[in-house]
Amino acid sequence: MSSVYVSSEFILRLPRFEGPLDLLLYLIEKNRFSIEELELCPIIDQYMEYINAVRRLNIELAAEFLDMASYLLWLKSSSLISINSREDTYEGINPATELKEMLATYRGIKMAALSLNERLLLFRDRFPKGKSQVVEKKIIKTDVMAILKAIASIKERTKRYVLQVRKDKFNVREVMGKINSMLMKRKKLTLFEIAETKSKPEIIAIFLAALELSKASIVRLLQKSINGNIYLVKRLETEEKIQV
Amino acid sequence: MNTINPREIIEALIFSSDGAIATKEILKIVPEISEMDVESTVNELNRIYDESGRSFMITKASGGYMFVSKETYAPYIKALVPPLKLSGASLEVLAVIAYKGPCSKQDIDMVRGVDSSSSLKTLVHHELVDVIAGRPLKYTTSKKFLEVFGLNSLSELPDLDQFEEVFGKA
Amino acid sequence: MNTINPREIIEALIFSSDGAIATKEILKIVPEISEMDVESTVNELNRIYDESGRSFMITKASGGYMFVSKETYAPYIKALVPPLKLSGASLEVLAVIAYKGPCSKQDIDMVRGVDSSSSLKTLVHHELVDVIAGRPLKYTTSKKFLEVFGLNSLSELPDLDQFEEVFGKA
Repeated sequence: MSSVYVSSEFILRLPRFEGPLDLLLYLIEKNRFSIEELELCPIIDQYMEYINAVRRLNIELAAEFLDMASYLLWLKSSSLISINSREDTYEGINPATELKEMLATYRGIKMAALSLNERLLLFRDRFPKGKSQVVEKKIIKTDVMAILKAIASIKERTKRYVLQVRKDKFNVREVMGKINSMLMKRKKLTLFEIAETKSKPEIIAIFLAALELSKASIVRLLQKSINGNIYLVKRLETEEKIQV
Repeated sequence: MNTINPREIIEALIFSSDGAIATKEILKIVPEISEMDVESTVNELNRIYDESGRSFMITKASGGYMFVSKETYAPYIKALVPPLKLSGASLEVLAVIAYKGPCSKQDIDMVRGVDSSSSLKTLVHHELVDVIAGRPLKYTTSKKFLEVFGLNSLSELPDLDQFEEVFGKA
Repeated sequence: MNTINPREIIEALIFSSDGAIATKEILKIVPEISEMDVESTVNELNRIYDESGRSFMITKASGGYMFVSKETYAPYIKALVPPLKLSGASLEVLAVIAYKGPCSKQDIDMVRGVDSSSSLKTLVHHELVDVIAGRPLKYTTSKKFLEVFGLNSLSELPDLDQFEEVFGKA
């Protein structure tokens, strides 16, 4: 049994092979060889015949089958050389050792897969009880601390001051004081320069403070165009008045 | 048990169906019986369960039949379902909505620096967050949120300045 | 039925659990009984079901118990619930994961000598396999895997060596 004729009909009657290892195992067992005899020509030749026949039939073949084919060809040529020269290639290491190990492992897995399939299978022999009662999960009661910790974790991650302090922080009197101390250093400020957070409540507080300061004749409010910056300009003659 | 009784086939079908099984679904699989038969079979099964003291029964629900456990056992079954603990991400989204809300998903994502889609869905599903219609949708904390967090109103949330004392960098 | 029997509480718990309920979960809710009691109670319940000709029974799986239909009724239920059919390739991938897992796709491909993408996808879709986040992703069998194959734990699977011995000398 040095070779078998592989006809199209034969191919179609063959079991579907999961991969090149599967096909090799099939050929080894069909020829009543053992994995140890992998290098024997009948196995390699039959593998090639199979591949060629499948390709002639234009059946799609995974690339792994072709990779294995070239490996087997190399194996065949190197074992022929080693037989002829009576010398083991690679200093005594059998080049097929790795493949033999892979075949042995694969055979174990293939048998394990078959034995899994033989077990009583749910959704085949038995069916589980369907889902009928939907018990809505209740949410664990918690407290504000959980919210605060969540904010801390956002800050920790984003390294930003993520949530602005709340509106009541902006006291118009305090903002007036702040503007005043800024005007000690500079004569002219825009409203926006004063704002630290640029939040709406702060802008409103600054605007109100500016109006108050203007009313008290401490600053003059100037705007060059309708949508332009609003400037606060210190009135020099009233400087002492504020400091009191 | 050698012969297969239509009664037990019906039982098996109700048993393995996800949710209620419609009568016509049963009739399709067991064509030799009538609609009336299904109803009387279910009654018969329920009588068998009652007599042998079973903890479950078949009930008619939304045009079909389904198994439910008897009410007596509800407290035990409820103990089986672990209460839901809000995830860190969900708590973060809640925190943002509580302090900044009503706000859009984009606002929330911006503050958190990550996408909040799935947390938002969870929170809406559990009714901790209400959705305000519009473009874009806006989110606000719900009454249930107050209950879960033991608050009377949002104004009871601590001022974030105070909170700096506890969590700010030393 | 005025008094509540632990036997029926156990029945109700197994009945309303989605998938197998772990024995220790039962013991948490019914603390007055022992693990041995749970087993004998389940046997007793199964005897009651048998005697009254019920179409279902309780089976051991995944370190606990679950209700399943009896095999006789499978042909009828199949008309209702899509049966699970695993291809040879999917079974092989499952075997690799069960015996060698947690393992990466590359590990699986290596053992099988061929790409396993589509089988892996099927298995994840059927929830027979869980994905462990990381680089590379790793795969491990799920609780549902144990339920489907009627195993309490992976250690109940036969040794791989056993297959080598039986089939190695073909």
